[in-house]
Amino acid sequence: MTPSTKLIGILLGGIGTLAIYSFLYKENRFYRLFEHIFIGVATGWLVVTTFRDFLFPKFLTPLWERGFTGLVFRLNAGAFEGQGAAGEFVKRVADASWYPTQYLWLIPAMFGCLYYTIYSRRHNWMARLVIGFGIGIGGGAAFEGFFSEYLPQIFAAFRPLLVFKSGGGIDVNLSVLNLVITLSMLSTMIYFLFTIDRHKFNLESTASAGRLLMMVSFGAVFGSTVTARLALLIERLQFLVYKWSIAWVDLYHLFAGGGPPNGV
Amino acid sequence: MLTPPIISASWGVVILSTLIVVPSLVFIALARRKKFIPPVRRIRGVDMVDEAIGRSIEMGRPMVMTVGSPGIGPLLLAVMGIMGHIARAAAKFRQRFFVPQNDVTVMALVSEYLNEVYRDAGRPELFRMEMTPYLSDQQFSYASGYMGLVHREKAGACFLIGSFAAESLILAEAGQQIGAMQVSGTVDYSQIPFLITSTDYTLVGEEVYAAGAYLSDDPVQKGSVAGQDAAKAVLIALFLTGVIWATIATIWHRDETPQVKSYDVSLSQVVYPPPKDEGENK
Amino acid sequence: MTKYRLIVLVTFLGGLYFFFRFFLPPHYGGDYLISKQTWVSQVLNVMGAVAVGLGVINIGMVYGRRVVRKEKEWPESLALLIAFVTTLVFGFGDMVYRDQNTIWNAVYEDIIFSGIFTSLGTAVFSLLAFYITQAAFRAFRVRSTEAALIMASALLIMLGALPIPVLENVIPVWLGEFRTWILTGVNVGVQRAVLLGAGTAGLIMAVRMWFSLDRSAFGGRGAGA
Amino acid sequence: MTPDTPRRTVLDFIANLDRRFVYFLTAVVMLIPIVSKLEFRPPMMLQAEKLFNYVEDLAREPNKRVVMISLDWGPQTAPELRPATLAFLKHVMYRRIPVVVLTLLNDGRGFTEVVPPEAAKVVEDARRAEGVPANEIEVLYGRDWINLGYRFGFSDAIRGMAGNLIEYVRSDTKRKPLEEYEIMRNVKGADSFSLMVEVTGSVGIFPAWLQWFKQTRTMRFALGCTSISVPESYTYLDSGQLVGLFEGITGAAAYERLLSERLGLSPSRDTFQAMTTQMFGQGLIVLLVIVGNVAYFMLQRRKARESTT
Repeated sequence: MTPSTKLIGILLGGIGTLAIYSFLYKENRFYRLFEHIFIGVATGWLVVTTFRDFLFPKFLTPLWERGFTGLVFRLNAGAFEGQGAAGEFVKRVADASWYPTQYLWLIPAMFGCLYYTIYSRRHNWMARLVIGFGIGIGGGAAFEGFFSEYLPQIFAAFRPLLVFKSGGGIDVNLSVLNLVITLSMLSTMIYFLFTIDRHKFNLESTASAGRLLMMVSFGAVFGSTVTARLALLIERLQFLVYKWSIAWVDLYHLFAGGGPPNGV
Repeated sequence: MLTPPIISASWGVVILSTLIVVPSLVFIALARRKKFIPPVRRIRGVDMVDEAIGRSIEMGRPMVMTVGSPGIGPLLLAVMGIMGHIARAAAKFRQRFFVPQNDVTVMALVSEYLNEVYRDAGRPELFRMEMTPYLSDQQFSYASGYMGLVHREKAGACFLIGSFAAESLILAEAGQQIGAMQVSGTVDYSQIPFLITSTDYTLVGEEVYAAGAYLSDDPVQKGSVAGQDAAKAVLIALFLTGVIWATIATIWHRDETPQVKSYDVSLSQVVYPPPKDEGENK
Repeated sequence: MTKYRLIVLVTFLGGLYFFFRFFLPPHYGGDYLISKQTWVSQVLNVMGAVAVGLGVINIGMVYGRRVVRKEKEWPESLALLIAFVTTLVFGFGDMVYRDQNTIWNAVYEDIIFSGIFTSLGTAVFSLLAFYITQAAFRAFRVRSTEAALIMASALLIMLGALPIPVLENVIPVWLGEFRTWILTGVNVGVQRAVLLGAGTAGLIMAVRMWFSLDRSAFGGRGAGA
Repeated sequence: MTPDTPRRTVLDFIANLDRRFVYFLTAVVMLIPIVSKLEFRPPMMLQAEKLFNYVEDLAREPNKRVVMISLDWGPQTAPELRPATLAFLKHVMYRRIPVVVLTLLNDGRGFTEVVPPEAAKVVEDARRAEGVPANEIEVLYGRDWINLGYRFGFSDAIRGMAGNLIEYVRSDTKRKPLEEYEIMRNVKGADSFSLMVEVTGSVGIFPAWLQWFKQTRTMRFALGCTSISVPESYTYLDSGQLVGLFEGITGAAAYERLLSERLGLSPSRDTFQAMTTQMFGQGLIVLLVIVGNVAYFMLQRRKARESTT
């Protein structure tokens, strides 16, 4: 009469959900317990996925199969020399799996391991090498990032202030829309000038208009995000009301004898 | 028509990046030689950061800062200017200071940096590993850990400056619930409204960079703020040209296309010519 | 000083590939560098992946110390460490018996992943529904012009999107129009300005950090400005 | 003075509701429709109707071309995006338009195997109720729909599929070569499709589809998105790059209403309920903001009056 792992998972999930919600009233031990468990699981999950999806298939396995095995066979090839079939086999494996270049992958790995020197008082400058390397990458890659992200934005701002209908005549709606977009963009940009004396250039009113327009669009973003945020709670409530409560019934039936009625 | 993806730089991009980068290099060089240190407008966020530090020290409650998940990049370095300022105050007044982490490489960088700040402040013994607790790289387990930390330590001031996703409101409300003074700042557009509603002051977009420059008191950083302004002046000029160009083009071609915009404006094709293999599909 | 120079040099070297990949003309090496993309990202991935232990060391030190010294919250810290080790054990079990139906897979998938990891994640995420309600109630007050504007625009957008069938013909059409106008008009312009401003500042910051220009930069010359 | 006192406390109470009270109110209000299984009829949405009509037009073509749907969402956006996916699949399956299902997200892998059979079941039930001959009831895997599973590499994958789908993908989730399936007989690249529906909560995936899965005169796009990205999607509607749009749960519910009213398919309870619940929550927020402001305003006025007297 052991409950299935699925059932345990649902039960635990519901208890955890309630633990998280108990925070809404007050920080408490129940919440604290699940908070810590969550952090533990999430860290473990990170380690497992790093190994499973990357280190094993992309780094360790090739190193083992193509580098290490070959090396072992090669070093021992001398001992088997002239021993007929076995010697032939060893030699063949040694040749086939000997890729010295595979060892080059150890260089980035070792370099990455320099991160661990932050725990040493004397050698922690070495961690700065690899951290600095990362900073350099951030710096060099920024150009490509900037232009691929913002160049379309720059072009998209090229909007005509006069738009015509396809039949002829001016499309007032679109023209005004383009004007609004252009003006709100320019005034916001002017708000963000930090070294120019606003007073001297008479930009005070433009800048404050920029700030007010910013508030209008922040309100709009808030308003249009609300529904999405509610959707998550709906999912959790449905889970608690429908799935979780039934899981308890299943558990009860399991111990009271008889199979689970819902077959979870 | 949509803009084609950008794979490598064209001459237009080279010119544009020169126009954006070179002015700030010039301003930085001038500031370094103390020839011209541009006046940076003191933004209110800077005062708020100082006020929050002062208040939490007065109350004897610790300070908590989160940078979200920016990864090692420009934003993180800018935020570290502000972090250094807070850490110096924390070291000086022996106040506890937490910077929970959700990325191992960022954690290495931040803890090295804090270590250094404390050493320079003459209090190396105050820096401990607990200052940068690792709360896993998962968005919401990080958020739950942060919530718990802020509540248990009864933080007096929270600084949420960096890059955030949906968790921003969870982080901000945690501090709000215990009455901590909060200063936030982000470049993530969709999170700004939530930070505004739940924190005492929000640094919007590039104010984060400017605040870092202001607090670090480094002439180089001030020069670079002036450079940013110059770069933006270039962009504004480009926009005005583009808008006028598009308007004229629309009036000119009004019989064929009702609205000439974005990539169709030949100005943008000067900056960014279409890739060759794309041509036949048009 | 030599250490500092070395760090600056390594920082500079770090950025070279990505810089040249973008700026070299295709036929003068640009295409070649782009074709090496997978290889480079593999190298960077290896560097990042081996650092995963830093997090493990950190939680070991922070929470392990609490357990050993019986400081406050030590039972929870113990639970954290147990959860961590359990996840590791079953995770690697799941990895060894991949695509099979052993107890390792079942526990890892059903209990650890669906039961705890996903459930708690969604639960924390769904706190947003409570918080957004409270934040709207608390912050949307007509205290100043700015607050009034933020409130009015949020309220009108929410009303415009409220799918009440009874009110289908009651809610004026202009509300929907207003929504579209704000979202595709003002919002587009402001968003573009904010993003471009931050992007430009980021680009300049990136150049500064690539060349280690800052006096207070992270480079070994001391953080004190 | 005495009769004034209770009113004041009520005003103060309303203007400064305790946060826990607001949380409690949220939970209660949103639990009402879930526990009582209350459902409202969703309102009509113009964009959903446009998409519906477009699919109906496709169904009238003599040689029905294949439709593609990409489920680029994971567990965290599932509450909003699963209903849209389900509604669309029900429609095309009912109209016997062959559909190709795939995902570009690792998280979406599980859903590509669960959602289409669910839709198929609803369609089969509806056909049974209509008295369709027994051999035409079933929605067949391999003829009416196919699951390509998780495709790694975002824009690389899109580019590959746009060129030659069968050569790029090679096999489905059952690890059988695609050539063996009837549905793939006339499929080559992007041109063979009549409609590409992208359902996603992430930014940046749809633009990649637009850019690389070339929009030809006969191939059109539709989008299902979370309500967060609705504003961005409007720009694509504006430029005519989309034939229709699912705006979060509401859009999906409107689509379900069309399905049930025009085709007689039984609507998905979960979708209607989620929409109703969402409406309750949203209504509560609007109400709270209004009430809070009125109370605040009245308090301010009273304070002003008291300070003058």
